[in-house]
Amino acid sequence: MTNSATPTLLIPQTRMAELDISSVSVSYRNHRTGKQQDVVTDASLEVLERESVALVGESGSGKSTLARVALGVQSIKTGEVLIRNQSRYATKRVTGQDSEVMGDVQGVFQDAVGSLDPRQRIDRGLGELRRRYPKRTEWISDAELMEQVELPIDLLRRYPGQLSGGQAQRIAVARALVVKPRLIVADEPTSALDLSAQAQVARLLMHLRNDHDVALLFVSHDLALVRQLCDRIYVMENGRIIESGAIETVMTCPQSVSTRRLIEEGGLHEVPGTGMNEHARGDTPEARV
Amino acid sequence: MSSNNLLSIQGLCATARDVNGGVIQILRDVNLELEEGDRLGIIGQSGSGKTTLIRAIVGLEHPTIKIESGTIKFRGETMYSDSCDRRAELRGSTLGAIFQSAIRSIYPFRRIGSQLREIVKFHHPELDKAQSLNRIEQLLRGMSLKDTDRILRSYPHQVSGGQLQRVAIALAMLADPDVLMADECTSALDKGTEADVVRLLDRFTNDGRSLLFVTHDLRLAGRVCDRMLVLLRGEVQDSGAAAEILAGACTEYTRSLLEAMPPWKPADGSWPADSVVELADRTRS
Amino acid sequence: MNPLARKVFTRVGTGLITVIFAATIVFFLARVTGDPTHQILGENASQEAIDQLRNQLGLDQSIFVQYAEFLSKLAVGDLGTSLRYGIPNIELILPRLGNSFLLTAVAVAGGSAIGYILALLGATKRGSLWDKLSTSIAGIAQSIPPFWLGLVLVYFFALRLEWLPSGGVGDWTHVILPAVAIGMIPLAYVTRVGRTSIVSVLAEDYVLAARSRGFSERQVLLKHVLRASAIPVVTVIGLLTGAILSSTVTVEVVFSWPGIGSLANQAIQGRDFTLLQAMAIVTAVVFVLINFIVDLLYEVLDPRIRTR
Amino acid sequence: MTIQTDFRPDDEPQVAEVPPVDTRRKLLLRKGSGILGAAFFGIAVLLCLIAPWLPIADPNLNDLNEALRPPFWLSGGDMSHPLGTDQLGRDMMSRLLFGGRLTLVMVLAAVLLAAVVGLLVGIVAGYRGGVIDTILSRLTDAQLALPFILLALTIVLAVGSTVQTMIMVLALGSWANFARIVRGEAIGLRKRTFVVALESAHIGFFGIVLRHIFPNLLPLLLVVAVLQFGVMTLSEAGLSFLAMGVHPPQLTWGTMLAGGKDYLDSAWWIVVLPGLCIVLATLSLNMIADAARDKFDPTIGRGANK
Repeated sequence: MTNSATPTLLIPQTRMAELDISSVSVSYRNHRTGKQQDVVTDASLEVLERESVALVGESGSGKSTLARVALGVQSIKTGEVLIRNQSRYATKRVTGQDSEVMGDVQGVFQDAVGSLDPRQRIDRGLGELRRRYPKRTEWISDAELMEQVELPIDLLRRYPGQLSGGQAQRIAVARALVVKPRLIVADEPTSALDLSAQAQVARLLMHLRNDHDVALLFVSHDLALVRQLCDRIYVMENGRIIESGAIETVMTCPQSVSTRRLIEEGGLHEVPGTGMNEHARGDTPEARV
Repeated sequence: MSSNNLLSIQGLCATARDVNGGVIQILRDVNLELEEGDRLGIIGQSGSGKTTLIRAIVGLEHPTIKIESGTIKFRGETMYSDSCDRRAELRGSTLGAIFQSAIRSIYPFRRIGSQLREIVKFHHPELDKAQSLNRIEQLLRGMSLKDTDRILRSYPHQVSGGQLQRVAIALAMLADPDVLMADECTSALDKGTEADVVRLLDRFTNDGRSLLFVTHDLRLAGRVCDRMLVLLRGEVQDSGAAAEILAGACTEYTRSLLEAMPPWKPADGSWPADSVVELADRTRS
Repeated sequence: MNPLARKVFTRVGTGLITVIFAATIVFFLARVTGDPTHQILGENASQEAIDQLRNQLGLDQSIFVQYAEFLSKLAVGDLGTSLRYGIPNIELILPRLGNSFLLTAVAVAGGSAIGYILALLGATKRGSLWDKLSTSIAGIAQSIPPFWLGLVLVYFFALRLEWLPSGGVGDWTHVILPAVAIGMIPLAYVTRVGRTSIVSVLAEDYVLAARSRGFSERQVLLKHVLRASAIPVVTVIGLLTGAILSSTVTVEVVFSWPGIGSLANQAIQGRDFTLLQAMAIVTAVVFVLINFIVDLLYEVLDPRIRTR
Repeated sequence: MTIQTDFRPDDEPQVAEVPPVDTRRKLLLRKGSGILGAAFFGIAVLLCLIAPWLPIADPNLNDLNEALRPPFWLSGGDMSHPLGTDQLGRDMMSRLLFGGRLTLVMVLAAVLLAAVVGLLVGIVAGYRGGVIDTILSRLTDAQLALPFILLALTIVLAVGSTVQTMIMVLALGSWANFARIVRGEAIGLRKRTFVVALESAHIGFFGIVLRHIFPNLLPLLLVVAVLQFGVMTLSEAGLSFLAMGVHPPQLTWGTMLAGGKDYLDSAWWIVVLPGLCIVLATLSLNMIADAARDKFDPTIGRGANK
């Protein structure tokens, strides 16, 4: 997939918003000081039909929290989240009421193996989703699903612990796909994988975007991959969205200093000041034993 | 016995068990000679066995690793062979070591100053308190460590990673070892401090002492060392003068390291070429 | 609020909640028994006498009034009057506490010390016969009812061998057997937890580094391992307080040791439940205090908690 | 997090995580001792359960002529009472089997009760969090803070020592242990990615708790239950020793022990034998729990994957 798809610069106004996050703030209580601390401040973000949108930022910038908001597993302090123009919630964690849009948004996570229940066989997990969404999941059989994510069918009978990271992530994508979502929120889906698995998962996401009419909210700090995959980009820093726009525009002439730095450094840096980097954590098998 | 031959390793082989109970070779027939005043770089990527090598020299290899064969001699005396193991005698004032996770190598429950003084007292019992403090402060300042008073009074968790890394270097240097083994000792430091530490190591070796400098960074090794040993999967790929190796007189693997690009490619080749380069860069930085 | 004040405040608060909870359980349990007046006056007492006593004890009021009164008395340290002895419970309990404390302190100190030595043996000689021996001792010690061990010890050392007294107080020989019986619990747990803790400390990088700096194995153990591995051991002793107090009660009965255990036994024999209630509250207070001390010990042992 | 940590330039096999050779042997040893414990406990339970159908004497049959007979291997003992008799001439072996029967049944019921209560409290507190968690945790801590025996004595003195009361009292002394451990584990599970993934897929509260949280808690719960079984056996003995156990003709190992303590000098077996039964039962349970913990503990002896 060496041909980088030319992004659509003009967004047609007729497309509906799959996800519309407006002025959302999220705060955590700091247990040490007992004070409320904003991790996301007044963030607005929109993902249109069949659109791929990137959300990038340093670690700790709040991008994963915003992804959790999109997935409906994070309570918010202020703001509004709309799924296909239906209110998902105002300030509470999602409840069972908005059945129409339920299942429209599915997630894929960084920790691939960890995102699957270790004590549930893969096929049973899919079965659970099918029972939860009987109508939505009719469209594809398990076997076809495995074909879609390019995995052998016999993996269905395995437990998550028996999968490699790349296989587990493709299973996670399959679990998202089976309910025929309109939007997949992928929170750093490739960053914990080794290089060849990264390529496979990236290709799979690309395939979803092109062939399944699924919109994608791609959270990452990997700007190279983002450039391949996405039409538009939002940049976060310290809980705020500091820049957004068409991907090529932002990549070629970033407006803010932080974005420029992200692009220059490849967007990959440890949080400074912790004094730990990969070597201090041990990078040889000897150190890991 | 040659008078200036300090450390000599012959045919060192080590194995470990993998998760399935199989045996993996960690070191394959490694030979190494170190002379007085020598600065030898040991270069290798993750899993090359470089850490195992220097830990094995002082007999502190990880319990899962087993030395199969080989001899280790120090000043001509056999310290390790199939029949004897006296490596424990080398530790401290003969062979000082800074291990990879320098930051975690400092005891968390005592003040830094008291740990440093303990080392001075242990290896130089003749020094009084003022003298030993003086020595410690001199050494720390040589690594551009400011605010030494505060650091000496602090517990390890109260100072930054870069500062701790330098304390760890000081802990090894205070014993005045004949050979200093440093495993990735500059990895938590910024470029400026790295230069200070390199200068300090330089001065250290000027008075006839030797250095075993372990790193994954070929260029850094080029700045510090006279000779180099390049390891790949426990096997010596190249060994010789640093200048020659850096000039390109080496195996293809080392050349690929020199060209700032490890010799691997994604399995299916589908990855966009430019991002592969980018990833490769990052993994090394 | 500054962090220290906050810490003290939370601790005192948690302690108070625990004590009040204990007192509440105990209060309502006592009311389940029904009417204690029959116990005191016997079956043939006249209705008049019963009414008089009920009034005297406040039993004719509603349960909430009684509860409020109970708590307000508790707040000023009034734990009620013994049904059997007619004197304030607190005067019965306090003199006994000292005796129990002595016995328990000897048992915990001795048991922990021996347990820690066993742990060191096991951890430094992993897989050896010593290791198996110390693990087995811990396993067995954990499975023995302390009072039964007390009886067996009496049989051997007092009745058969006649080396040690079978009970009562006197010189230090009287402490040995009951202390051994109680000490088995700290011994068992300190051995187990200590071994795990020492093994994990021995795998730390700072131990490796200390060895590389030339320290001998003995020096490494004394300077680094001992202190670093003590923290989980202190934790487990804190958690065991309840179990140790419980075993003290039964063991004291075996050895007629004049502590709270024997007092509890007397209270049971005399069906003196106000005394038993008061004892439950007092032991809850003791428990809170011990855990307070354990917390302080943490701070001494681990500078990372003390300073930030 | 960045990708460096997991990145491996050359496809080297990963070195084994923990087990050095000696630990490995130790694991095997533990497993062996677990099987031994299970076998012993199984046989003991079986014997106790079939006791009414075994050709043994009535455990409550007095025969003062036969009182204080020693076990068969001592002089004066014979095979008519293989393990001797007590102060009233009752057959010790029969009493041990029948006593064990009630002890085990009572403790099992108490463990089940405590486990159910602890599981409910722990899951609700840990998985729901918030104010409910604060209240339930305080309650759990306070319960753990009370020295069990005085609480138990107060209750038994108040309501009398029937089998039902004993079960309630033992469960009361134990549920908080379950609750504390389950809560900790549930908090850990709630943060795990797979639970977040399930929440985002709108599998409801009960679905997640029943199909995901509970199965993941089960191994731990079993280990705690086995350990608590041992602890309760000891507690029951302690209560009985203080004359707060079940009343005759019902008997447990604890009440046998309590009844014999005055005959220690003349007939040690009345005290020692039931105590030995308690020790062996508890020991075998602890052996089972240790072996199970090694098997389920993710930090040691992990499977071949990952």
